[in-house]
Amino acid sequence: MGRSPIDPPDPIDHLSILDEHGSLDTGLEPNISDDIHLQMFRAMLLGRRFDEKMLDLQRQGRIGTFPPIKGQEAAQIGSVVLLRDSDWLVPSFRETAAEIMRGRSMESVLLYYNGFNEGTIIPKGQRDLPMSVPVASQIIHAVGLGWAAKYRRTDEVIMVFFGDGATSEGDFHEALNCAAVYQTPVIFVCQNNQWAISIPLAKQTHSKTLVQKASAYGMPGIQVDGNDILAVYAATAEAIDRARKDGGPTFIECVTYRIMMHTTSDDPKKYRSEAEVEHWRLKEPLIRYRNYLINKNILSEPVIAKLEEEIKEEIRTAVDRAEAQMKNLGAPLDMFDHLYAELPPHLQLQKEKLTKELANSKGEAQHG
Amino acid sequence: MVMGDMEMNTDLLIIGGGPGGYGAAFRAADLGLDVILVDHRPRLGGLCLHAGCIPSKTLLHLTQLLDSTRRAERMGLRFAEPKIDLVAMRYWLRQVISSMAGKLMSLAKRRGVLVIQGRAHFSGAGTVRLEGAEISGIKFKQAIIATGSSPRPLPGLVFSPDSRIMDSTAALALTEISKTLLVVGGGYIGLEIGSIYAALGSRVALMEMKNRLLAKADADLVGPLQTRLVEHFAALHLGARAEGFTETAAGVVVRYTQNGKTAEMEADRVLLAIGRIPNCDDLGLEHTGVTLDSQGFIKIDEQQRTSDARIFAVGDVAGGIMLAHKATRQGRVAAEVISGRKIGFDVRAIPAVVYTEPQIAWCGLTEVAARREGIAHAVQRFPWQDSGRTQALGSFTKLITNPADGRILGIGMVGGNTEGFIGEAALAIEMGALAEDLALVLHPFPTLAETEDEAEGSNDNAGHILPKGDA
Amino acid sequence: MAKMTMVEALNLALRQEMQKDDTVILLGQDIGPDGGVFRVTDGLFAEFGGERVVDTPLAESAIVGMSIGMAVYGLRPVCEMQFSGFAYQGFHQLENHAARMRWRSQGRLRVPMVMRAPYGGGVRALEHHSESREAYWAHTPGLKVVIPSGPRNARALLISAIRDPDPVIFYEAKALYRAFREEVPEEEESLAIGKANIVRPGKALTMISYGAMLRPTLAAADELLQKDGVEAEVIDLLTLSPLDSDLLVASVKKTGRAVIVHEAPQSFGTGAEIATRLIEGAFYFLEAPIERVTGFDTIIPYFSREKSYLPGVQRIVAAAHRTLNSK
Amino acid sequence: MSTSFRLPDLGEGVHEAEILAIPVASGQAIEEGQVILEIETDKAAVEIPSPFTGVVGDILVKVGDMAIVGDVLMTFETGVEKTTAPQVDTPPQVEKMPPSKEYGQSPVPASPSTRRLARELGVDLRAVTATGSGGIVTKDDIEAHARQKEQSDPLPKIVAVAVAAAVVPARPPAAPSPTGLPDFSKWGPVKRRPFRSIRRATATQMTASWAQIPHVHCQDNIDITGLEAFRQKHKAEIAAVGGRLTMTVFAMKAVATALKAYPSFNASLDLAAQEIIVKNYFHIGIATDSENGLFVPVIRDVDRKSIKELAIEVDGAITRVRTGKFSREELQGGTFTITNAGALGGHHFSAIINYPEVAILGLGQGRMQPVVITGTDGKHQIVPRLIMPIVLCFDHRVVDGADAIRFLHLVINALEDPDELLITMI
Repeated sequence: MGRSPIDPPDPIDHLSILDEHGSLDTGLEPNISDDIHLQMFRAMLLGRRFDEKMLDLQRQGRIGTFPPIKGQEAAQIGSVVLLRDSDWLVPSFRETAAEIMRGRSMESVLLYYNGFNEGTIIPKGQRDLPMSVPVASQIIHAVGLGWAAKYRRTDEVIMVFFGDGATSEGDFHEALNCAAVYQTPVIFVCQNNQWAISIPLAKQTHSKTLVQKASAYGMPGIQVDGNDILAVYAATAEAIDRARKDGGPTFIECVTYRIMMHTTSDDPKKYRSEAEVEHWRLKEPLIRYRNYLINKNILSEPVIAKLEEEIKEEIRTAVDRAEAQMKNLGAPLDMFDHLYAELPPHLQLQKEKLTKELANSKGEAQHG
Repeated sequence: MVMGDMEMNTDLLIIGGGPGGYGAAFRAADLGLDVILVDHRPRLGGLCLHAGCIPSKTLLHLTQLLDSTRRAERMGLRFAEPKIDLVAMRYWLRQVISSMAGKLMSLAKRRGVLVIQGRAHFSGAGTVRLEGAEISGIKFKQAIIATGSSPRPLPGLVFSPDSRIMDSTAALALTEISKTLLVVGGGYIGLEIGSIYAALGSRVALMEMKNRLLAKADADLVGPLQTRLVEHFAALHLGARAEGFTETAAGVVVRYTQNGKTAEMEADRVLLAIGRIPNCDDLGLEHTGVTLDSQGFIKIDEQQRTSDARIFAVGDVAGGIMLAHKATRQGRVAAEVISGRKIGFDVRAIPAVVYTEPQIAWCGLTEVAARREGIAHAVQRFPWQDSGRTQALGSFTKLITNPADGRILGIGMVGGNTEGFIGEAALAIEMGALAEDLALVLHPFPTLAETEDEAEGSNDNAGHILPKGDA
Repeated sequence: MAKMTMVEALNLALRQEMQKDDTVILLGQDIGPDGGVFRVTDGLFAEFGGERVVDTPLAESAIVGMSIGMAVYGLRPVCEMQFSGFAYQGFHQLENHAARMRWRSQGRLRVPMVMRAPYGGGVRALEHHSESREAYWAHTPGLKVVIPSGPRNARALLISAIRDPDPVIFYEAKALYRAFREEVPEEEESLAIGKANIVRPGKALTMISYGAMLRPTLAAADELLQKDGVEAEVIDLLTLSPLDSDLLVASVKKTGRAVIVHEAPQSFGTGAEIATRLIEGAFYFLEAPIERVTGFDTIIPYFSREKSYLPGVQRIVAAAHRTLNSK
Repeated sequence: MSTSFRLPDLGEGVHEAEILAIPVASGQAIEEGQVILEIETDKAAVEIPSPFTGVVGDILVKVGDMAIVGDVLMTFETGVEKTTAPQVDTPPQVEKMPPSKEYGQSPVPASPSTRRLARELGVDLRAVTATGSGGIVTKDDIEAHARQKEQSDPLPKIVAVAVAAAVVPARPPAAPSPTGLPDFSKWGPVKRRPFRSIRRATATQMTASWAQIPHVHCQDNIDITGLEAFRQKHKAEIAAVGGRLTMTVFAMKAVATALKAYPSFNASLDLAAQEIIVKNYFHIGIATDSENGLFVPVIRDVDRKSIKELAIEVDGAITRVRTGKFSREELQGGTFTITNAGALGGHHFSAIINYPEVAILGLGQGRMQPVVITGTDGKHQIVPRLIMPIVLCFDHRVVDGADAIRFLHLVINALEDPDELLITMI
């Protein structure tokens, strides 16, 4: 009888190691080898440059609509870098940098945004799911994968990405709940970039933080400065370590910012102020990391310049190869492939119909 | 089931899992019908197995053992006074019952007979509603009612498990062997259970409305048993009618009238065994064409058909002699009729055995019936004294024959182990044997069977037995 | 051979597949110790444990979504929707992912999962428990839809569904769960998905049905034979998608008349698709308009009115007479 | 000794009867042979004589009841037990068996397996002659008895089947069948009569006939001016000896002749055996209308009887039918049927074959009609003649049209010219 406070859930931390002014909490600074640092920096830089290139291509009409990632490189690379080949990545649709680091080719990205199914092929041996457009729907797949990995007694972990908007979807909650109930080895990485198209976080949720939602499911969670790659790395390392030891799932809220538009067909000026964007530009992750590495003598201006050149070249060749590839792709009849293991009779008929149609109207039905 | 009513369909629905019910079910399944059997007990066997013949016969086996050891004493073979461990006894009883029930269930499974626990009530043409089952109802093409019978209560008296006034079921649970027990009813149930309690140490008194015991059996067969019970039981009150019971803390006070006078007597416990009533009250028969006879038993024809073409009835619920083996046969007959065979219940010698000490057994025509139905008959009695192994005083075999040709119509016997060869008697009658045939069958010596030879040997020609004065 | 209800037969299929193949995992609500609300998974928890018979939180989307993840990983999940009326909360997972994973990944990722769901009326259930919405699934490219009509084919089809490399929606008619028993062989028996079955050959007209409606359809065929001496051919679809058009067309080419029976609403339903296939394949053989005997295009009423909603023998016979009499 | 009397099997697939009258009362003393019941079966109304001398015990039926063969109708207290007639040929119906142990009687000695066989073959143990030692009935006895019952079956199987099959479901319906008929009483008062007994039997018979026989009708006309004159001339003398000289009588003779010439018209088709049964006797049935319905009394050996004999016999048969005082046997064994609508004024009509016969001849009313006659000089002239329409309906499975025409012409020629009739008449 009576009324008494119940034990509050475990306290939730906010983690920041390297801030936008370059000040570093050496006590928390993770111990990362130079190679890994170079790897991460390269990946971030590539992510950034490729994003910029795609915007150009889109503006030149050489690819279709795409969602830029600019500003979120740290939140993606800092976490993905810790995955093993045997682990799984379940991306949403704004994790190009992360995907590329996992092994997705830039060509594949270009093909996808040019409307080619080939753009969602997962290379053999890569244990990732293709990017997923219906918001939050992919989160639960990670739980299924995690359940299976656990059932098979492996130490594999599954890392799933989603945005702040996704936290309002039922699937987000069902997924976190199930993951906690079954203690599956899943790392929920929330890219809180403050905006879901035109809806600011304040309108998305009345919660003070997104990470606190984890507590509701009895799951450890941590909020990190998503533009601080060291913080992201540290938090992820901790979570992955726990997961591999059968310690269950973790929710990581990466506080970051969508510097660009939602997709190339969106005009943010309609709903957010330039001031806000400017404010966040100052916090953007790449410069911060660059300076940190220079301070640590892991990088130097000439090295960076050389890196820029390499990457530029890589991207150019990728674009050339993709565009060359596209010329020989897109035979319409391919749409019938891979729907079922075996093509059922009615589809066989429909395929034949289209074949005839194509024969009669040369090229007309061709892609382009 | 959380949602919805699950209804099943079947060729044959059988209500009741006793010897009649499973007899029918197994036969029907063997003949290729789809069979569902519904019973309120979780496992097959019915009252007979779970609270009737089987437990009583099992216990009677014990009491006979006791009895023999006591008689052995007189023959110079002494045993220590036996200790009675009720708990162990109940446990053993449960073992016996449960292993038999287990066998029945596996037989059912092997035959694809679906046994559903629940209570069935007819709800319309060809349908029953189920109570206490996950299936809510069953649609049937044909149904067999085999719900059996229950002990007849006195007006205004309901049996309750913790009451000191017991029915046979309660009595066989052996809750306690009370110092004194009053058995009301001189039928075979009262006599058998009375004997069990007597053997286990109760002082048993018996009260019977009529002036004799076992009204269905011939009086002369009952004679020796009655003499025996006089020594065995504390008291026999014949022609005494129980009027009312008052339960006290200590026991039960019974008010009764005997030759006009009302009196009272007290007993620690009372066993009420004044006959049995058919279990058809809550079957929902009003939704069927089934009709009942004056005593409330279901009316059937020789194919076990009730007045509702779809519905058959077998065993106690259909009246007649209430015996397990009869019910089983009727069940098989019903099953065969339903699967289109031209047969009927055609048994001339239903063997009945009263497992008291001495035992009484008879089959075929009794003198009582012969007289009632005006059937010409001759009777011969053959005492057992001169057959070496029997000690039971006044034991004898009787033959009821057709005076015209000496054909055997009925055989009755009282003595030890009559159950052992009443079967032979039944065979003789069913085969239409002449008394002479029976006499000419050679029986090994020394067995009780020899008395039957004597039954014949003592007269030259079976064809000319004249009815005895007493016939 | 043992006599089984459809529930027992489905249970047998699951048990035997689980014994054979440790990638087969069951998940759903109350399927563990409770054995499922219809007892289809009875005893499986005891035999295989909570790791393979997984009780889930009340989250249909999660049940389907997790199944997708498991399937991608290489397991063969068989998930149970407690009632098909609740499956819509998992709809987008099937539509957006299960049905497309193979296609999106160009064959690299496969989703060999089964979604079992009790459907249909006739058992006096409360609202949301009697719908027959198989058309939703049959309309979705990438899914297969299987609906058995009795214990024996239910067992054989479930086995095929579990082994199928693609996602299969397995609809189970509640009305059939315990309606009758059938001999089901202990030894393995499977039926090809995508093949319909002529359960009763005839020349005068073709009656096409599936699931719970097969029995009234057969009863109607009996009545036609007894009262009118008409021999109707009765076809049990068994698989709705992919539809066995060839068998249907061949039959109607022979009979020239067709009656399609299902309990789902009429418009844009299975019947509409079948009728079209018949017109495409047997137009010049048709002697009469194709008849559809279906549920009405209303919400299926609460069970007091259910009987008049569901197609019954008389309604089917009447339709047959219409096709037979139209010149 | 008490004995019960059961409804005997009246043969021809009859298995039930309506109780018309019970001329005796419980407790009444009766003589063997005295009429104790009047019943009406599907075939006929029959009086049942008592097989016992004794006192009537319980009467278990009341007028209007439908009794099933084997039902106990009444019991008797008799001096000595009778083991005679009715029970002897009373095999118990399978649907409903008599109690195995007759009141006051010891059971017939037979082993259980033998008794089971008896039931399977529907044999009453009491009817069987026992050959076993000490009077035990053996399986052989049962089989022997069953075989002999088999042979004494009155009609070819197929009919028994047809009738039985049709009769069983035809049990008078209590309420109107749910489907089918409208509620006629909506439009005016109606009365429901039980559809059974002779009406139902007729229906059954006609349905069986119409359903199974492909009927063909040949119509024609006969100029009976001469024959009519002949009939008028001899009418009185026949009447004097108690006969009625009708067209039917002449037709019978003509038909008998034709049947001799074309025996396949005097046949029955046994589908079960895939045989045509040609009869070497000529029993002709005369369709007779009566208050109780349509009956067909059979005149035996028409070929061997003179016109006079026939005129007397036919008249007798018809009167018996109309007064309901005829025996079942009189209705059996016909090989061909003649129906004469003329007496009632019927002209052209067609008839349904009296199954299992293969043909029926219908006579219409003779009427004066203008007829064109071509004289020897080739001149035509119209003269009034008495013309009788005639129709031959036959079973096309057994006979063909050509034969039918020939058959018909034989009949026509015989009837158009009495002399011809005399000559051809055997």
